[in-house]
Amino acid sequence: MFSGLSFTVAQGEGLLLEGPNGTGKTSLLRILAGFGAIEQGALELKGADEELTIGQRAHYLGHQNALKLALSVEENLTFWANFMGQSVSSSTIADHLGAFNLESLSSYSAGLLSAGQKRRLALSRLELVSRPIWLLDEPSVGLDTASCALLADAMSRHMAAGGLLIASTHTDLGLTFKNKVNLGDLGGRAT
Amino acid sequence: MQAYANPARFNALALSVLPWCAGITVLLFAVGLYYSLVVAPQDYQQGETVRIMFIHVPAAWMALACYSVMALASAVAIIWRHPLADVAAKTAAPIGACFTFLALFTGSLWGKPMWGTWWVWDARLTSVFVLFLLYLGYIAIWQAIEEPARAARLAAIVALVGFINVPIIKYSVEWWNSLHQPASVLRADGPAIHSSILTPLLIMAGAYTMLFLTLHLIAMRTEIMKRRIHNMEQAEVQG
Amino acid sequence: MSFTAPHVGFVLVSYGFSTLVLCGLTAIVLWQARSAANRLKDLEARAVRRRKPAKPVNPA
Amino acid sequence: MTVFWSLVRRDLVLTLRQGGGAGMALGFFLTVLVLLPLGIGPDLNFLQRLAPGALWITLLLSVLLSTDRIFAPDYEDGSLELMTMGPMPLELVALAKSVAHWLGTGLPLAILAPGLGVLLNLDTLLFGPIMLAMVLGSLALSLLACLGAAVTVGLRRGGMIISLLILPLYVPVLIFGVAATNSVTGVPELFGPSMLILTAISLASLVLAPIAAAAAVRAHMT
Repeated sequence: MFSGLSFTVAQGEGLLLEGPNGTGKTSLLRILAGFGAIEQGALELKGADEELTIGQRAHYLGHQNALKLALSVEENLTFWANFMGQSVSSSTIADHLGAFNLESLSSYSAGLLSAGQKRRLALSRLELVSRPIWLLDEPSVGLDTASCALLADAMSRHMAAGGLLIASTHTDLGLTFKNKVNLGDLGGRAT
Repeated sequence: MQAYANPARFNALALSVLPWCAGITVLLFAVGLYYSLVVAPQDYQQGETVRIMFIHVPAAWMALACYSVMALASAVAIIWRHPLADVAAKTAAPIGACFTFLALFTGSLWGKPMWGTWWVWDARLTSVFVLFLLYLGYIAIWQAIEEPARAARLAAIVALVGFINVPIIKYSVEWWNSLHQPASVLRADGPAIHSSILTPLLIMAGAYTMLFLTLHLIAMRTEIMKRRIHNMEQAEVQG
Repeated sequence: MSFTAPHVGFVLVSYGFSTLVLCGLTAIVLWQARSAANRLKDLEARAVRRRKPAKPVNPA
Repeated sequence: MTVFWSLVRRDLVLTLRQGGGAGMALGFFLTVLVLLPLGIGPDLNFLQRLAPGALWITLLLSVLLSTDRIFAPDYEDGSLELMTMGPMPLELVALAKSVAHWLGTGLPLAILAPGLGVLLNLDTLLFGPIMLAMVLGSLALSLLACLGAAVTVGLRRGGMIISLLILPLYVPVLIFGVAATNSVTGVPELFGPSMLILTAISLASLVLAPIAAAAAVRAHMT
């Protein structure tokens, strides 16, 4: 996949993964989230309590939205909040839906939503449960310009609060990233 | 839009008829129960248990009637694509399933003192049990498919295929030497029961029919409302 | 109807259970009708509000 | 513990909303009960001797029916991945899914079993033992079903492979289940040796099945 890759991301900073398709951007994010194994090298998270893995300190957003179509918008968010160990009131959920202007759809079943709305619902989950690391794999796919702006706001709020952000994208996310890594010129073979 | 024209007219019609239906249903039940439990004499053999007949037979009739309504509505839905037809078929199923279950349950309770066992795998009982499974299958088809139009067509086919079971039930008693009582009311040579038993039976049958009619009308109005809700929600979300 | 005859229990149970099931069925049908009607009213109110939203109090 | 029960509650709500998992299992159970006497013949005494075994086999098949829906939906929409990132270990996730599957299909059937046994002219003395045995046994069935579902998640034709994998594991549950039901020598002593062994099987699978299921899911993830 790729080799000789090393990077550090300090608090409040973002790392942008670039490179053509198939050079391992998604795999890197999945490895960070704990879904893959690395042959050599190590991933460390300094300054956090030791037993929690990186995955348990992170949010991962892949191409799938992890939404149950039979459940309503609010039930989906309530479940994920409870599952991540945080009980939430319906008003906090309404606020987070408001951040991606979905608040009027809270009682509708997720199956009725369009692709863009489902994506925004998945994104609203990131801020609902506070976790320091965000691993976003092409988060802006399927979003219109207004929603991309909302996404950019959410990401900047996250970094301003001292969170880490590692994202891969092909379109401009409306954010200036301090450090970038291009997996293409790291000898990333399209496997 | 033709599809929306007559549901609205149907709604208005149903609303005006409903109070009457409900009133007649309650009246028939009151009179029927009085006749069944008080007026009707004991049977010289079965004693009091003969009274179970007054709720077993109407339930069995309604089980068959509901399925026939479903099959007829399904045929209309497929042939003339009338939007109300599949609403009628879909809403008749749960009510029919209830009547079938009651027919089986009261039949079993009647059979225990008479035949000495709760259940026997006899032609009539088995085919009514299969009818109950057909109802469950029909209801499951509606739940399994989201998109109403496609679900309607598939459910209609299931109802029509299942209809073959109804004549089997009707004539099962004659075809196989069945423990079950052969038809004694709807017969070519006229009813073969004494009027003191026949009157409560017919009144209760009327009460069950009116109850079905009332519940069916209410359920159809609900189904029409649910479809409008589904469309409005979709419009709201895309809006 | 004498309540001391043999097997009268079967009669009572079958009448009682039938009443229970039929009343239950009626209750469910009525309840579904009411909740659908409420949901429809709520949606229609929301649709009306969407078509002509209420005037803001101070059109600053 | 609220994390655990939030998953159980969600799975139960999903099975009830999407075409009634329990309803499907009950429909299947009734259908098999109709086929048996039609095939074997309506002789009541013969059916009575057959009833416990037939009821247990039908329970096994009914529980097996909805097995592939335990992990597959979550795998397909990406929820399973996020669940591995939750505070709760994967073993407890597997346990929660097994409990939800048990409450959704196994338990209702176990409680209805005596009533349904009437169709096979089940001896009324057996009503108590068969209900207790089936309640205990169906827990083991759901746990093993969850293991089978975890192993075959994401595989094409997973549903077919599951039955080959789990049915052999169901054999002890079947043997001791029927033995516990039939342990009636005159007075139905509820806690005979077979019933205790059946309970032991359930408790053992309560511990081992989730661990194996979690390992299987992890194997699928990497």
